[in-house]
Parts: sequence; structure tokens; C-alpha cells
Amino acid sequence: MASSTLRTAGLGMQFQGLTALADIDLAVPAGQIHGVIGPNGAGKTTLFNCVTGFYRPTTGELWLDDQRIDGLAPHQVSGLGVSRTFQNIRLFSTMTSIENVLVGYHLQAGGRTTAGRVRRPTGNRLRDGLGELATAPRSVAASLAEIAGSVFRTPSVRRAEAEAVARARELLATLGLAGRENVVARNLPYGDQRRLEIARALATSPGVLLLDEPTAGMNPQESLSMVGLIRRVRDELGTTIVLIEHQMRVVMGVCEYITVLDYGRKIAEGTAAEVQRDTRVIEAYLGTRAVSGGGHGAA
Amino acid sequence: MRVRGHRSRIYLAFVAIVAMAAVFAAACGGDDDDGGSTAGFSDAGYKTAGLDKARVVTIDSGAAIKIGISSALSGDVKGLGVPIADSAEVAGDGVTIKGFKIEWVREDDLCTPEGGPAAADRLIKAKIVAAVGPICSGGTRASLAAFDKEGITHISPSATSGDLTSPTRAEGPYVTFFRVPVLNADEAAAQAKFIRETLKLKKAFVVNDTDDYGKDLAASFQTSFKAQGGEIVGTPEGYEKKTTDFKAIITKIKAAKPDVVYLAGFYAEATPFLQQLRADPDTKALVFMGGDGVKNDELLTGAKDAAEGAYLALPGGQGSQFAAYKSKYAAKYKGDAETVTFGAEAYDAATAILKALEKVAVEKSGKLEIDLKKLNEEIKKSNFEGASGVIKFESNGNRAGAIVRFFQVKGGKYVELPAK
Amino acid sequence: MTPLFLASTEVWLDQLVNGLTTGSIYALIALGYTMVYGVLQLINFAHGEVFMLGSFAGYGTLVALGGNDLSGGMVAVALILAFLAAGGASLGTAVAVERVAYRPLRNAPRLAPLISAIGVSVLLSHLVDDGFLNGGAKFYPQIFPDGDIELGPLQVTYLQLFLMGSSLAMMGVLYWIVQQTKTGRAIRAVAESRDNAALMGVNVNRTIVVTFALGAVLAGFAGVLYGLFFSSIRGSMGFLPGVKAFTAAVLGGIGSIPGAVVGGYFLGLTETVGRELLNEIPGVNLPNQWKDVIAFALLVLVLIFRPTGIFGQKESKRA
Amino acid sequence: MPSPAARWKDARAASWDRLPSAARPLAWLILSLVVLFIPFFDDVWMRMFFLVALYVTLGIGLNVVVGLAGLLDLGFVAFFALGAYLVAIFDSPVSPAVNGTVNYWVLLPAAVGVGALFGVLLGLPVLPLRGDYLAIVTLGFGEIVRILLLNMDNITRGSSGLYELEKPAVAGYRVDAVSEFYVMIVIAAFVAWFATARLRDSRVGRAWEAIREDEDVAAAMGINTVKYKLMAFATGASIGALGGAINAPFIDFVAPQSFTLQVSINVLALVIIGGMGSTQGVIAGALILVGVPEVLQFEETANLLEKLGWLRDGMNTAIDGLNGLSPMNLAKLPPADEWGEKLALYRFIVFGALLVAIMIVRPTGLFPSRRREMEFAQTSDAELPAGGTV
Repeated sequence: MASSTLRTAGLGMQFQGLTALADIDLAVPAGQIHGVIGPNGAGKTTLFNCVTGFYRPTTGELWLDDQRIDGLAPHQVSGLGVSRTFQNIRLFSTMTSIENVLVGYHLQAGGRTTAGRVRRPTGNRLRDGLGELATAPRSVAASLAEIAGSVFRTPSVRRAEAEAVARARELLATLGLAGRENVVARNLPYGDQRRLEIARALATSPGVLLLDEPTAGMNPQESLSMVGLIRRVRDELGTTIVLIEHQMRVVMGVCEYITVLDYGRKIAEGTAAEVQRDTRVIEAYLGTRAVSGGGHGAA
Repeated sequence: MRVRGHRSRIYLAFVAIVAMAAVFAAACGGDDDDGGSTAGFSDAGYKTAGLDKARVVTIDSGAAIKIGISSALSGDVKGLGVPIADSAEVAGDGVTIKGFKIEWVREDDLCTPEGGPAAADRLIKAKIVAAVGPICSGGTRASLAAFDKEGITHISPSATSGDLTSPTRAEGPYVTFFRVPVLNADEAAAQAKFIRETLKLKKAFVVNDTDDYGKDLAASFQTSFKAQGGEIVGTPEGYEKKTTDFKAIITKIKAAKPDVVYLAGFYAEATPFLQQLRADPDTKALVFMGGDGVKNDELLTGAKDAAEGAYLALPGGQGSQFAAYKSKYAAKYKGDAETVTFGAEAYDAATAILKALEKVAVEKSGKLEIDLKKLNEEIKKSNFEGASGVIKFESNGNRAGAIVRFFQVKGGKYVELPAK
Repeated sequence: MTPLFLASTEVWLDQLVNGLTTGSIYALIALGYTMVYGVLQLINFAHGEVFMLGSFAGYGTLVALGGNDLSGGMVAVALILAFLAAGGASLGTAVAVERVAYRPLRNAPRLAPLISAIGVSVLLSHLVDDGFLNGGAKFYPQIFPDGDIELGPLQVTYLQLFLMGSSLAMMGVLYWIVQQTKTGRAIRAVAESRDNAALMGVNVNRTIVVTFALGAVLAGFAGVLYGLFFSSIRGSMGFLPGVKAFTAAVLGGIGSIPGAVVGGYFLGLTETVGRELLNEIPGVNLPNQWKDVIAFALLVLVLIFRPTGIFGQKESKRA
Repeated sequence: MPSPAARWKDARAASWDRLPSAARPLAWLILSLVVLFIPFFDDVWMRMFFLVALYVTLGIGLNVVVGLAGLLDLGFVAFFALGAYLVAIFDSPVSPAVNGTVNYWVLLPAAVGVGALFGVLLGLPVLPLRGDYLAIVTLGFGEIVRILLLNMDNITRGSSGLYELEKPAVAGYRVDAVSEFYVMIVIAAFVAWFATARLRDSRVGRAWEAIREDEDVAAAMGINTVKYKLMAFATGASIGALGGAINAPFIDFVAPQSFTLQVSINVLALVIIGGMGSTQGVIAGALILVGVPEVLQFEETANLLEKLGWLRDGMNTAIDGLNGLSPMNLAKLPPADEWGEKLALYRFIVFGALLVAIMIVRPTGLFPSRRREMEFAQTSDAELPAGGTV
């Protein structure tokens, strides 16, 4: 499956005068497991929100392979192959496991319409608006076709649906959720919910997968199996993985390269060993907590 | 959470264009062409009603003759509808037809297009032989066909919209529909004449409610007033029912500097309108003219001093039977019939039905036979002096001969002005 | 010299005063919407009926004290009593409605309390209309002293001055309560986060009731002002001002107290001055009945440019 | 214990293809029964049934918007009006803008299309907004449409309305009777139900539900939320317009008075009272909110209540007893034959009280969709049985 590189250049994000991120340069090569660490409020989740299009960065650029993605809407970013999980699990809680995953398959099941290059907004509202108007007829036709296909359940729709269901089941099985397909998400045990969220993210066939504290709230044993899972995903699918993590054991165990943020700035990067030796990192952490004290994240 | 929005902003331009187009279309809005033909009932019309031949209804001995009343018995227009229904009923007090009692069947038409035919169907199901109502033009329009289909003649005491008796169908007016009130156009013409000739005023400002009645009346008034050499100043301003804030309209009136302000609407809105008009020093003394919807005792009690000096037109005269109606109404409902809008008309509508019944009902071996065709013919031939003057119908079901009386509020009372 | 505008100065100034008076009433009602929304995220659809019942209580008091025969100093006494009665009646209604129709639904799906609120609204308005008034209207006694003040071309009646002045005063008092008192702090804490407020020892249920009560008292006062000024009252009178006030609250940014006030005046002015402005465009001549179209169109436009209203905060991150 | 695969398969049979194909014979049966029973009712009843079926259709449309996509729409009446006016403008001889008439069967699909188009046009500026802003803006749109209809005399004739519409004809036969219109609206309701049920169980429906559950996450999963919200809005709008287009020749008097906010509120209320997302719920809601107030006015109701005279006498005896025991002076009940009339007069008060009562007793509605119920369930980690119908 896909594997993409992710690059940021001078990325900055400000909220009404508050600087949440400043001047972040990041380069994640294809297939790497990349850790982002830092004390609470360092801007890690903000970084994820910028990458996935939830926030529009105030300065800087974002690149996915050779496509610039800052300024794109979240669904467009997702369509290009960036997927994510959330710090506090955000499943579609009244939908069943398989339905959650099928939502992830949304684009695949309907033909990937945003694949390839996506027009970035130029910042000129008039031109962007006209550009959107120009694509409107095609979009309307596609929507109509989609509605008609669903209502009349055409053979192609049936086939796509059956295929999506089959693949969703496979994916759930891969993540150890076989047999839980029809359990409503909110009724799953905590660890399963985490895994389901990853399954849902993987269903979008991402080239880059962003995991926001995947082991938060887990006991050491569960964390260990999560580490194994993350590594397996990368090894088997080749997916580039960026993860935010508080548990140093996890970070050191799985991340091949680490970026350290503090107060919205990058203060260090390197391999686990390099970062651990960095005085600025130790300072940043000692200010708030001990390096090895990890703990259970900030729930 | 997301910072987006260009999509909606470009849309703005689009919305603006659509909105402007809509405003433009409305601003160039033409007048209604409610002219309507004056064609009378046709044979084809009798055929659709099944009244081209005898259509006999039999009443068992001991049973009552049922007459329907379709009126607004709940909701916003209840204040108008219930007294109308009461007024119709008192006409039958003590009346028996060949020994058969009269039973009134009331149904609520809510004064809406949906309620009209539903009430008509319920009345027909209850086996009525004729009906008074519906009371509103919209409800009447929607129920014309329902009554017609069953050959049930109905007389509206209050539906004044011009085109009810000139539908576009090839068969011409519905032969089963008659009405007692003076039409809006006749009332408006009399008002225009009164302003021009009696008050000798030239410039009028028009305010109307946006409902059927108000719009129709206001449009007729403008036509008549201009035809009589008057001038309409400013743009006619409309308001929706239950409006209470007339300040913006009064500002426009002040700017237009009319001699008289003409209001086509109902007392519920006319009361706050007058109060706000009189509260403004610039319009304190402006001449006010209202129509039948405004002339109501509620106006006097509600507006008090603000109503002083207001001129009001009331279509329909007071016939010799008014005293009888008034005493019966007072006895049964403890109210003053003078204050009931369209009360006399309702009384007369019911009387017309009763008189016709008396003529066509035939007793046969203890049962009573009523031919709906003959009943319809007798109603058409009505000619008697009722509570609202002489009741006669034109060839299309409208009332013949329009009398409009004028009143002025003096000392908290309506004082009738002598006819010229 | 050709005048700059088609409408005369008098018209503009008149419309300005008209807009401010209507706007005052919108603002007073809007405060109740915005405060309840702040603490409960509930559109209190019955708020218009709370306003209506306040107006009727004021009416009843004035009539009981002599109605149109009141004069001199008695007018002032009667007015004060009418305001108290209105505030009390509205407060009682709002608290009862909260207890009966909203509190049992505190944790229900979002739309359930909305429907319950609509139910209360229909119930109360028809109870008055069908149950007591038989579809008619009542008219406030005209007891306020006549007369006006002229400021150059601007003419303001005593009643208009009183209406605008007293509304401003009431809003000032409310602002003081919310900003300076312990109760106000509790309200703000609950609005911020019900759970956190509870953790910090705020009695959430009591605070919610107080919020309803404050909004209701303002609505009751607005009801009396409305009656005095516009005269005609009926069971269904709360609906349109209610919708308008809610629009005003959304315009200002729902949940924001200054937003509700500014939204109220803004909407009032839009309906009068705004229409006059549009009529300055050649070929456009919109009569009075278009004012609601203008008001709602404005709402749409404002929300397109500022999706959270004039004073609304940027949507905070949901976590 | 069956293998996971087998369980999955079973669940599929029950839930995935849950509605149309499995329930189709049943649905046809119900439809034919509904049609077969028509001769047993007179026009008074048929009119009530028509109204109920009309509101069922509208409810199914609004259910897509509110129940599936989670968008609170208080301006649904705009689309209902649009459908009615489209037909009326082209089929009324008094229409000032159009001369001649257009075949009804051309106008009906056109109304559906125009409804969808306006759904998109109105939705575009509104749908980036969330929650309650959406509610008030849609409410505003509904009012704008009504006021425009009221004041654009040169197209709509304002409050004078459009009437005497050309009746729809089937192979030369003019649809005229109440029962014939009833058949039309039942078919429309059925079509709307079928289409929305299919949509709900498709990729589109999943996208709607995802948006309802968590809009941000749905977007992060690649769902173009604005596009799908528009699709929901347009689907609902076209069903609303369909209802309007059938209602127009039925009431035969199309005027702005019929398209007030009250209609939007009624439809929303019946959707929520019935239980969001469920079709049985919509039918139950329509029967209660639209049917009951009508039935209260029927003479059969009055007759039935008259037979309850003994109940009144009994209660009055009890009241007498109470009055004797305490200084309270309770009024006695009126004669039973007046109950029907009284109930009819006070039906809006009853309606309001009913809304509150139902919401308090069953906040998820009478027949909540399975999923909505689960949302409300107190269970946390307990595994619910798989599959089931929604």
C-alpha cells in the first residue's frame, strides 16, 4: 500500500495573538515511524490539526510528497492520503464497528474522486469561488449519480458495497476485532475502541497515518501490544506513521526518529538516543515532569 | 474549528443577485386583475350541482331538519366566527317547518383553505339540507366545489372577495353559492365618494393588511379614489395580521402629508394603529377612514380617545328585522347585536334558508320531503326585508343593491351620519 | 440643490427612533434567550410566551387599579406595580416551565427539550387565546402622559424616552448582576462548563433556575413596555417578537450578553432605517410588509460573514 | 457459538439489506390494504387520512435532514410551498404569470427537481453553519419564502391565492375524489420511504450518520461534509416539494396562509415525537399530531363521548362528595355530548400539552430507531446482540 513523505516548512499557527506553533520544519521520509513529543501544551495536537486541514496554518507550507496541502479542507487532505486518530477517542459512537470502518472506506467505496492533485485555494476569494462554481456541475452530476445508485442499488454499487464490507471485515480481523463487527462502538472495551479508531483511519488507505497518543490510558501490557500493532502496520502496509506519545517507553521502543516540541517550537530532533541526551529536552521536561515519568498522558 | 468560508462568500454574490431579482420582480408588481365577469348561473352549472333535476331529501318523522353553519369556531378568527354562528342560529329560534324542528350543525372551518372543505364534508356527512357560511373568502373558495357536488346551497354572510362569484370554469358561477355581504369593491367606491364629496379631501394614504380582504379592499379603494379625482400619496403600506408596531408606517404617513389616511383591515390592528397615530403630534388630527372590519365595539373600548373622530363605513343597511334579531340575540347570548360584525348578514342568510324551506318542504305520510333543486330556486328568488336590509340576489349569487352607511366616533360612540 | 437622499431628515430621524424603540424590546427579550442558551444550549421557544404572560399580568394590574381613569401620581404607582406584577408572573412562569418541561429532559437528546419548549409555547399561547380571550385582543390603558420633546428636527415622545431609558437601565442592572455578583459568577461558570462548575461547588440546578428567572423578569418588563407602547396584546403576541429576539440573539452571537443587546438594536434599526436605506436605491420601493424579509436576509448575510454572530466567539475546539 | 463470519452473515441478512428487499412484500401488503380499505370510509375520514399521509410524506423528507444528517431545519415548509406553487403557477387559470396549463405529470417530477435545486441553493450559505444557527436561519428562510409569496402579486396573486387547478389525469380519467388523491399521496409516501430507506442503508446514509455523530471526524475520514449535508438537504427538500405538488390540486387553493411556520413545527414535532430516524415513528407522529385533532371534530367522536355520560355522572358525584368535604368548590363537568366540541375547541392546548408529555415520558420518541435508543441506553460495556433492524 501507499507510503508518502510528509514535510513542513516554517509552519506557524496563531490563535488571536497566541502563538501555538512557530517555524516548524519537519521532514518525515516514507515509511518512517516518527515520534512527536513534548510537554503538555507544546503544540503537538495543533500540529496534527494543521496537517489534517482542521486548522489553516497562519504561516509556512505543508507538503505531502510533491503536493502542497496547507489550505486544503480536511476531506481533501484525507483524500490525498493523510489519516488520523484522536487523543480522546472520537468514534461514531452509535454506529457499529464495521460501520465505523466503512465510513473510513467512504472514498474507496465511491471511487476516489479527490485522488491526484487537488487545487489549492489561491487566497483570492473570487477566483477560488469561481473555480468551485466551475466544478459544480460535475459535482452535482456525481451527487445525483450517487443518490440514484444508492436508491436503485445498481450492480456497481452493490459490488462496491460488498467489496467494502469484505475489506472492512478483513481490516477488523487484522486489528484483532474479529467478531466485534456488529457491536456498537460505544459499547466496546477501551482498548478495542483505540484499535477500532486505527482501523477506521487505515480504511482510508493513508500514505501517512497520524496517531494522537495511541496508548493513552492503557496499562503497560496493552501499550506493548499497541506498539506491536503500530510496527506491524508500518511493516505490512508500509504506511508512514507520525505519533504523539507521552509514554517514553513507547516512544523509545517504536520511533525511529523523534521531534521534540516545546511552547510551539521545535527544540530538538534525532533518534531516541540523541534526543534523550539533548540538554534542552531534559530542561523542558524537568520543568514539568521527569523524562521517564511518562505517566498516562493528559486525559 | 476550521478556518474556511470562501465557499460561502462567493455564494454571497449569487444570493445578492437572486435577492435583487426577487425584489425587482416584486417592486414591479402589477395590480391584481380581479375584474371578473358578471356572468350568471348557467344550465351547465346546474348540471354539475346535480340540480338540473329534482334531488329529494327525506326527513323521517320526529327527526329535525339539519342546517349547517360553517364558521371559525376556534383560532384567531374565533372572535368574529362565533358571534356570526350565534346570529345565524337565533334566526331559527322557535321556527318549525311543517311541524319539523330545526337543528343547527356547527362545524369549524378555521377560516382557512384547508378547514373550509373539511368542514363542508363534515356538514354534508351530517346530512344538512343547506348551510350558512363559510365566513372567510379563502375557506369559501376552497369549499365551493364540495358543497356544489352534493347540491347543497350555502349562503355566506361575510365572504366579500370579488371573484368568488366569477370563477374561471366554463360552467360559470357555482349555482349553490349565494352571499349576503356588500362586496369590497362597492364598499370602497362608497368610501371614495364619501371622502371626495362629503369630506371634500383630495390626498389619501392607504394602509392595508396583507390578507385577502385588506388587499382587495385597498386595491378597489385606490381605483375608485383616483377615478373620483383623488390622489393616492406615498406608497400603500401593508402589515400582517397581529401586527402591533405601526410606527414605521406612521413615519411614512407623516412624510407623505395626506389629507386622510385610509385603512383596509380589522379592528384588532386598527386599534393600536389609531393609538400610535394619535400619539404622534403630527398625525394627531389626521382624518381617518376605515371599513367594516374596523367598525367594532372593541375599537371603542380599546382605542378610547384615539378613536374619536374616526370615520367608518359599514356596508349593509339596517332592515326592519334588525330589532327582532337584536332582541333574540340579546336574550340567548347576552350580547349586543349592534357589535356583531356580519351578524345581521348571518341572520338574514339563515332566514333566507328558512323561508325557502317553508315554501318547498312537503309533508308526505309523516315524513318531510325537501327537493334541493326547489330549495335552491327559492333561495335564488329571495326577496324580503331582513336585518341588513332587503335581501335579493343577482343572477350570479351576489346580493343585489349595495347600501353603505357611514359612522363617526363621537364621544366614544358610533354616530351614524345622515346619508346624502 | 438636489437632496442627498429621497427621504427627508425627519423621516430618517423618525425611523431611527422607531428602530431604537422596537430594538429595545427585542434586546430585552433577546437577553433571556441568550442567557438560557448560554447555560443550557437550549432554544427556549417558550420565552415569547413568558413575555406574553408578563404583559398580561401588567395589563391586569393596570386595569385593576383603575385602567384609563388613572391619573397624576397614581400613574407612576400603578406602573411600578404593573412592572412588579409582570416580572413576578414571568418569573413564576419561567421557573415552572423549567421545572416541568425542561429539567426532566436535561440529559435527553438535544431536540427533545426543543420540542417540549415548542409544546409549552403552543400550550400557553392557546390557553390565553382560546381559553380566556376567545380569540380577541386586549388593549392596554392609555395612561402614559402625552407630550414630546423636540430636539431640533427629532421628535421623541415621553413614552418613547421612557421605553428606551428604562430598557437601558434594566440591561445595565442585568449586566451588573452577571458581572459583579456571586450569582453572576455562577451563571458564567455554568455557561462555561456545567460539569466544571458543579465540581467547583456551584449549585447547577439553582443557577439554571436563576438564569431562567433573570431572563424572565426582563421579558416581563418588556411585556409591559410593549403593551404601553403598542397597546394591543393577545395570546399569540409572543411569537413574532420571540422569533425576532432570538434572531437578534443569534445576530449578536448567542450566549453573549452584549451581543443580545447590540443584536436587538441592530435588528430594530434594520427593520426601519434599513428599509429606508434600501428604498434609496432607484427603482426599489419596499412597503412595510417587507421588513421581516429584510430582517431575515440580514441575518443570513451576517452569518455568512461571521458564522458565530457579531460578538460570538470563534467556535472553540471541541475536546 | 457460531463463527464470527457466520454471525456477521446473519446480521447482514437482518440488518444490511434490512429494509427494502426484506420488507418489500410486507410493505406492498400494507399499501394494498390501505388502498382496499378506502371504500369503507367517507370523505370526512378520507380527508383526515390524506392529511396524515401528507404529513407522513413530509415527515419522511424532514427525517433525512434532521434524523439522519442531524441538521435542525425549521424552514421545511418553504419546500412544501415551493412544490405547491410550482404546480399552481402552471396549472391555475388565474395564474397571472403563466397562460395555459402544463400537464400535471410533467410538473410533478419538475417539482421534485426544483425542490432539490432550491434545497441546494438555500443550503449552500447555511450548511457551513452548525446547530442552532442553522435552526434560526432555516426558520428565517421559511418566513422569507412565505412573505415573498404573499407579496409577489404578479406571480402568486398574494393572499388571493391560486385556484381551480387542472386536476391530474390518468389516461383520460381526472383524479378528483378525496380517496383518489389519498391513493396518490400514499404512493408518494411509499416512494419517499423506499428511497430514503435505501439511501440510509447506503454509503450516503453512512456518511450522513457520520456527520451527525461527529462532523470533524467525518471530514477527517474523507467525507466532504458540505456536499453530503447538501445532499441531505436536497433530498429532504425534494420530498417536501413532492408533498406540496400533490397537495396543491387536492386543496385547490394555494395561498401563503397555508405555509406558515406552524407547518414546519408540526412536521418537526411529528418526526421527533415519533422517534427520529424511524418510519413507524413518522406514521405514529402524524396520526397523533395531525390525525387526532381532526378526529376530535368528527361526529363519531362526539357520539362516542356521548355514550360516556355515566362517566361524567360518576365524576360529578365524586366532585359533589369532594365539595361536601372541603371548602373547595369544584365546577362540575359539562354534559358529555359537549365534550367533543370542547375538545375540538381546545385542541391546540391539548396539542401543546401532548408535546410536552410525550417528550418527558419518552424523550427519544415513541418508536425511536434502534440506534437512537442505544444512544440513550444506560449500558456501557455490555455487548448488545448483533444486528437488528434500525
